[in-house]
Amino acid sequence: MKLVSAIIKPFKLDEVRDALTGVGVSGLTVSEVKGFGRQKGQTEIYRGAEYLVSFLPKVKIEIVVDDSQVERAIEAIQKAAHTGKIGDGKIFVTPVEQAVRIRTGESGSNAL
Amino acid sequence: MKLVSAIIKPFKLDEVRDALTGVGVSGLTVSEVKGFGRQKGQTEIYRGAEYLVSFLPKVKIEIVVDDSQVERAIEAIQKAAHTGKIGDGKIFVTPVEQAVRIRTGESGSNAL
Amino acid sequence: MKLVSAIIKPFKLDEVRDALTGVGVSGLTVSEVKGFGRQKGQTEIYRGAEYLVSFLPKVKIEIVVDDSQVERAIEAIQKAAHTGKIGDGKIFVTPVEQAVRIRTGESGSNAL
Amino acid sequence: MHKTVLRIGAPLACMLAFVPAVSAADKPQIDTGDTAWLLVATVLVLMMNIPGLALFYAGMVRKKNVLATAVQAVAVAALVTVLWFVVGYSLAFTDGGGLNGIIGSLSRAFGKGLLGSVHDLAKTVPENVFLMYQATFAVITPAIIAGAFAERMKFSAMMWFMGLWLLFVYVPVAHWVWGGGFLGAAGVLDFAGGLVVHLNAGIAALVCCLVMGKRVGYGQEYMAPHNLVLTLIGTSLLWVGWFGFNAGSALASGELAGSAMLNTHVAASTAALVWMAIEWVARGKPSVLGILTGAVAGLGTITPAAGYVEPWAAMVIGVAAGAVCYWASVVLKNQLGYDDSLDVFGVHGVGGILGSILVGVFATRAINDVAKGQPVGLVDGNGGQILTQLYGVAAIAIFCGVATWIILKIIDAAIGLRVTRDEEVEGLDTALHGERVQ
Amino acid sequence: MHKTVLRIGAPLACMLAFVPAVSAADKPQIDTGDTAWLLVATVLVLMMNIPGLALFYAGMVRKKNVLATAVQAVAVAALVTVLWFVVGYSLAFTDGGGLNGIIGSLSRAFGKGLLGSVHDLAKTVPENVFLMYQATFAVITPAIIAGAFAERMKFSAMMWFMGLWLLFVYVPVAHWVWGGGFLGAAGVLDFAGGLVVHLNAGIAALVCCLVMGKRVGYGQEYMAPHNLVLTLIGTSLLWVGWFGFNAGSALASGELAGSAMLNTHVAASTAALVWMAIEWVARGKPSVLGILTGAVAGLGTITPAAGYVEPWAAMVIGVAAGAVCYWASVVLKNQLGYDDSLDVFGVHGVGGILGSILVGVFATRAINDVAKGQPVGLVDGNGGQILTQLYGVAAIAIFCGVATWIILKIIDAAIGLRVTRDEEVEGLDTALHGERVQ
Amino acid sequence: MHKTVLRIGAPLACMLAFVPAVSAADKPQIDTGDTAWLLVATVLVLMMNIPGLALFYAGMVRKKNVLATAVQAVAVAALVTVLWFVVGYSLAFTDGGGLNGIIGSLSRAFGKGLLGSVHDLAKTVPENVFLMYQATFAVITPAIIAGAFAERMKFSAMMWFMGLWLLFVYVPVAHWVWGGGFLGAAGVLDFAGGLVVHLNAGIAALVCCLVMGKRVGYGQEYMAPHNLVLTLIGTSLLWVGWFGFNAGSALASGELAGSAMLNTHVAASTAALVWMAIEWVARGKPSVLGILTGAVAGLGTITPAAGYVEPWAAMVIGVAAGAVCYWASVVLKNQLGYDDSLDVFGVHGVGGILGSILVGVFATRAINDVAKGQPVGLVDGNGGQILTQLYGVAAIAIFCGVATWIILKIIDAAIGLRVTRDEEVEGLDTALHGERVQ
Ligand SMILES: Nc1ncnc2c1ncn2[C@@H]1O[C@H](COP(=O)(O)OP(=O)(O)O)[C@@H](O)[C@H]1O
Ligand SMILES: Nc1ncnc2c1ncn2[C@@H]1O[C@H](COP(=O)(O)OP(=O)(O)O)[C@@H](O)[C@H]1O
Ligand SMILES: Nc1ncnc2c1ncn2[C@@H]1O[C@H](COP(=O)(O)OP(=O)(O)O)[C@@H](O)[C@H]1O
Repeated sequence: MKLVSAIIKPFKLDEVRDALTGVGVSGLTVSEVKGFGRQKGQTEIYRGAEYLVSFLPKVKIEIVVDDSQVERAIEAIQKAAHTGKIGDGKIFVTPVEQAVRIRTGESGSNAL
Repeated sequence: MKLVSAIIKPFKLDEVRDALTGVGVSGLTVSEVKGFGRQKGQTEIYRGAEYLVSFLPKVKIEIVVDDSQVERAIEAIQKAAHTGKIGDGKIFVTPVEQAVRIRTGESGSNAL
Repeated sequence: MKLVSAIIKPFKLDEVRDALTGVGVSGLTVSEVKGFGRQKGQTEIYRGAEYLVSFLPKVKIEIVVDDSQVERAIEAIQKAAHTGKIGDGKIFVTPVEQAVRIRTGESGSNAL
Repeated sequence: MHKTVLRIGAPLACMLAFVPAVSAADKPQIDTGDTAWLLVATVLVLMMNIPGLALFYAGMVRKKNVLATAVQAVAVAALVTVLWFVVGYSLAFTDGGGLNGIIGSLSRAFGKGLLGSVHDLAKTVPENVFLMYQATFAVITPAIIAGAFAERMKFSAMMWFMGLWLLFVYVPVAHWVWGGGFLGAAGVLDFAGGLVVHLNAGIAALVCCLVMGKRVGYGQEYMAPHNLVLTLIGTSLLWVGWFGFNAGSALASGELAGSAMLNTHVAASTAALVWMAIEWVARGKPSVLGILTGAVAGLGTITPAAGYVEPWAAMVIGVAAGAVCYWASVVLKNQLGYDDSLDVFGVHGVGGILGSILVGVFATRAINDVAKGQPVGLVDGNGGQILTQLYGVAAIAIFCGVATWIILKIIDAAIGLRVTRDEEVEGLDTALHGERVQ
Repeated sequence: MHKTVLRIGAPLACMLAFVPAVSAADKPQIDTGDTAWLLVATVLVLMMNIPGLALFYAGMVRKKNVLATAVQAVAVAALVTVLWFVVGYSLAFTDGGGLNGIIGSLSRAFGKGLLGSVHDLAKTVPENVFLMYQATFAVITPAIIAGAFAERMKFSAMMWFMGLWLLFVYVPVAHWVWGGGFLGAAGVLDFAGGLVVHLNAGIAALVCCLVMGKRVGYGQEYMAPHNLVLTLIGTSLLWVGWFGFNAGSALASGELAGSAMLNTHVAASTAALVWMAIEWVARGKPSVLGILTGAVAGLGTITPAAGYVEPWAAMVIGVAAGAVCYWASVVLKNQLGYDDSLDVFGVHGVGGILGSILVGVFATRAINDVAKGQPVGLVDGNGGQILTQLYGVAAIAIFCGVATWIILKIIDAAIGLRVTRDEEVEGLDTALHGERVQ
Repeated sequence: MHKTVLRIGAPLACMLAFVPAVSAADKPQIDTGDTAWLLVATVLVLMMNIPGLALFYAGMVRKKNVLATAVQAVAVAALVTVLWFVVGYSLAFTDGGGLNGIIGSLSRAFGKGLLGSVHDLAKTVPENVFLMYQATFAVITPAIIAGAFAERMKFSAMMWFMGLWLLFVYVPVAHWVWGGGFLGAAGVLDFAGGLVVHLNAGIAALVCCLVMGKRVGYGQEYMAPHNLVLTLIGTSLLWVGWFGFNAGSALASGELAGSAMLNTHVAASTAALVWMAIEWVARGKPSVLGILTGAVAGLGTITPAAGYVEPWAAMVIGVAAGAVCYWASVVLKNQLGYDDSLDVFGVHGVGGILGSILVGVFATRAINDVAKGQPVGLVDGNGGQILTQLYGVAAIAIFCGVATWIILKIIDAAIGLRVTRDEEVEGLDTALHGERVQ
């Protein structure tokens, strides 16, 4: 099993979720994060004090999938989250050794 | 060392924390997340516009523990977070290669 | 590639970001989390009801870097986030198998 | 506001009778109690707008647009106040001579000649207080429209629109109904602004929706109100402030003000309960937004009738308001498919029309003897008043609709009405004002 | 509100003396200044409830219950207004003939006969204004109770409870004290509602806590107020609105209103400082919630006394309010172990009892000559007034306690009082209203 | 407030003329309308402070300091009210005999002798109402200062500072200008507090910044306002409440109150638009905070002039306010480098000075015949008034600056002014009050 994490633009969340369910991913977990990268932030001005807000709002999606699903999931995310403008985000894949469904105690792929 | 991540129902947080400290886990990190899965979301209605809110509030707990503690931690979480209803959540285990305590510079198991 | 996660005190965020860009890290993702550990929480009192708030506000930084950069990144974080008081936080390193830049489809180190 | 002030045993009258030496004939007799009430009513109506309306709307948008939505009411207050003082009041409330059917004169431009004067509609109150009171009506009417195009209009275009709409729509319509123009002369009754304020703003809102199109993602994305606590505060301040709006429109402190206040409160409460009940039955749950919207619908609908009808009739009007505005905002809007972000047409426009017609049904000389002893509305035996009211509704709706359309088209051609798609997605707070709520 | 209006050199009096021809004997003499003040006081007391009380409570609950808590005050305002207009006012404030000791008549049901009339308690103000002013008291009293069962009552049960409690508890008690009933006749003094409003709501709140039981997780889970900024706004609006409550209860604009306002402000300020000081010493830190609660305790406690005592006595009452209500809310509640979510009993109930007794101590004819020149309270030399006050406290506490208990039991049997455990855990905003704050 | 009340055909006057028998000579003639307006104005000015100012400031700080910032206005209200009642009012507003140029007497301490009395400045209103009205000014002036040292002062030090500053700075300055002291005698004009309130608070604020130093991280860390919705609510309540402040300062209900209200509204609106326009040109975007700050600058600047100038002059004053306060808060502050957290000096101090000088330019007997028919300001032909005004500005600025500095130094030596660095980093809500907003 792998954990596929994707950092995307917030307004793409619904599209990415739909794309993922489209390729058979049945569950995902989302968090609000702030990203720093090539995309430049905004300047805010308050009574003459300027702030360069370098952190931009992003959304992180985490899905744990069977090894066999990884490629499809990455593809689905990339397509749905793509706008072609700087700041579209990243996808990272890390290994998962074990998974448990709390409700039933099932583990491994059955837990997903 | 392993990273044990658990996605649970928010109101179970205090019980899970107590269970984990009960089995010797001395630190944990928590984030508010939104989950999508088998559990169906709520319908919200605003002046005739219906929204199916498919993302539900969940809490993600992350603990890094010694390999020897993994099983006990999983068990503790599963027991404490269990309600038996859909949406109880998941536990995932991933490998950790290194850990450092910022205050002291200690590393490995000593850092936990 | 590795994922370096650091849990730090919130007011250290800007310093850590600067330290990381100083050692060549070009992107990072930040989330607000709550931490539980050795550092003891605060007591809040509301009309005679006392609450020990054991979770403290922390910030989690995640960076994915080339293997060669891991040591430098850890060092940079540790130096910048250090106050010497309990609760300074932890750094964890986990393996990353793949990385994709959504905008271009580049993968591996090029995606970072 | 066309009305005779019913005051029992008025002290002024008796003083005048006994003190002819004070040359009372030339100097207006200011009543400190009436003036105190109008000063306060002015405060209340301004409070309806800032922060009332600002919060009412701000709570219903998405978080990324909360500041941009709320600040509209403030910026409009500033702009309209200046325009009103410079020419608006004068054009609306003075005698226009030959053109008086259509528009007033410039004789009070820049507040000229206010000192020592009273307006004919409020003879016991200094005219500068009357100007201020009317200023708050002029402020809130365009500000109401802003709910229709929330989350997508440029700030610059909004300011141009508000200024032009005030001068070319609000000012003439106020003159027609209250300032001596042809609708007032024809006997159209509008106690506190069912036609001038609510219908007028509602029609303009509908035209704005149609001209500007829907928000990006409308009907697909999650656009639920981000913080109804703000909307609840806003509704509450609208409610309490509306006593200044309706009871203040008696333009004196006395029984008529009391009638208007009682009617306002009963209608708002009834409409809130009716909306709640319908939703409870139809949807299984009474929503907070529904209860709040019902109250506002009741307040808007009773406005033209507040000082003309008996309180039992206010209750009937409240029932009608709750049911009809619910249908307009929930059923009709979805069928027609326009995107009136915050339901300005469904609540204010429909409520204004409904209330203005019901004035023709329920107005009675027992409350306000505007026809000098003759029957006033249908309940008095004068069914014709309903037609007179319909005439007023039609005249203003058509004029406002056309004029609003022209103003929008001109602004669109000149500088564009909408923000870019990217700005809309990003959110107006940062895009237009460089600020955000954390 | 049992009081003689002290007005120095009243203009009306002198006018009447010189103008007998106006047939002043039959027609009530409306004073525009008194009427203006009552119109405004009505606005202020409604604002205390929405948004004041709504926010005061909403800030103290957990975020998942904020909308459900805030909307209670709005829904109660709508419901009570209608009931008050239909029968409540009439039963409370008219002469009940043979039953007058207990209850009034239906002669003013549906606002019948209001026109051209004044109420005996406010002879210079149109009766429809008096009805509206009293409506706001009828609204806020049940709304105060809602803090006791916050975060666990069904919305439907809440609405039934509020309606029944209004008719079967508030209305008779208001009649007993202010409307001509047996307590007023026995000389019980309650200037603005220490008995009728605060004690009454406080006792009902206590019964609600006992009948309904504790919240799930009470004493174990983190239930700290989620946003005290809301509570601070609410307290502030309660404070400023309370001037309408207490100074408005003079039912005229003049020196007595001034005395009531000054006493109110001094007592609130003193109690806030006292609560702050006690907490600072006892806990090491003065909490924001403590300062706010102290102010509300002072406001509640001075209410029955506001128009009877000298301002130095208001300061003494403020000290007592801060200390005693602190003890009741912080010490006593924890010892007894009931879950009064937002301390309605500890603040309003205890404050109401305390203030009502202290009226017997500090009331003086120098401020309000209610006994026609005879001594009023202990400071005037009439210690018996304390017993009279205790009689009023006991009568209302017992009646209210029993009646509230019966109403709750009936509703519980019929439809159940509490939400399910799952709904309580999920939060009332989504469970009851299908909405939430983001 | 030094002014003759312009009332046209005043009913009191004519009654006195015809009814000598009522022994009008000894008993003050209370006017119910004037009294009603002052009662309301009192409510409005208190509402400016809580929740107005509390929210205005709370929205601009970082989230970790929101409660600590907001509660300052509440705690100051409580403290100042008590001090004002005990000695403050008496020292400020009674005749000090031989010392009258400098300070009043203790004859009204603890509200002694209020009953049946009126103050010379408001002869138709009970003195207890006048005391209450003035109490709200005494409350808000120190509360304004708190914006300067927000996010870093100890709560205990803040309370000591406020109490001492009230007694040793506000009270004498109020006496000098309004209470019979040397500045009023010298002809210095200050209608509603440009000198006594805004300049005074602004200078104190500047001294506080200089003595206390900058916030940790100032100029490096992100310190943007965390929630401008709160600031928008606060500004709105300041705006509507300011009508009580300025129009209430007419101390009667009539045309002068109307003039003050109109001037206030026009100046605020104009200044908001000017600040918006400057920022739009200079920065590319009109910020919400800018529009709000512009309005407050306009309100502060018109304050000393509100009841002396014609409305066109109010518009000119609004333009000056927007431009000059923008420059002071945005350009000058950054050049000088002090950390005035919420720009108290730039907005209130500079606005107070500017407005007080412009009184000398625009004051006219047409609005307020304070010089008994002689020319008042430069527009009337009396350029010397500008010098008189400058004299007032200088006297108060110097006294206030020195006295504030001494008070701060004493408190710093005794208990320390600032929280520790760790507490400042942690946030004042938890550090000082053990509470936080979730
Ligand atoms: N090395 C990294 N580790 C973790 N997160 C990263 C990294 N680089 C970028 N990100 C995340 O991806 C987001 C987008 O990256 P950015 O460099 O702005 O543009 P792009 O995705 O087009 O390369 C960032 O805001 C940040 O959240
Ligand atoms: N494949 C997955 N990857 C990541 N998170 C998941 C995955 N499946 C479920 N989750 C998380 O677990 C939560 C519970 O899952 P759900 O399918 O609703 O019920 P259950 O836990 O009973 O199987 C989801 O809300 C989501 O946050
Ligand atoms: N085993 C762990 N797994 C995950 N997070 C941890 C763990 N131990 C500590 N943390 C995180 O690190 C933070 C700091 O830890 P703490 O024990 O308080 O102090 P220190 O960092 O000085 O050891 C905690 O608040 C928590 O967020």
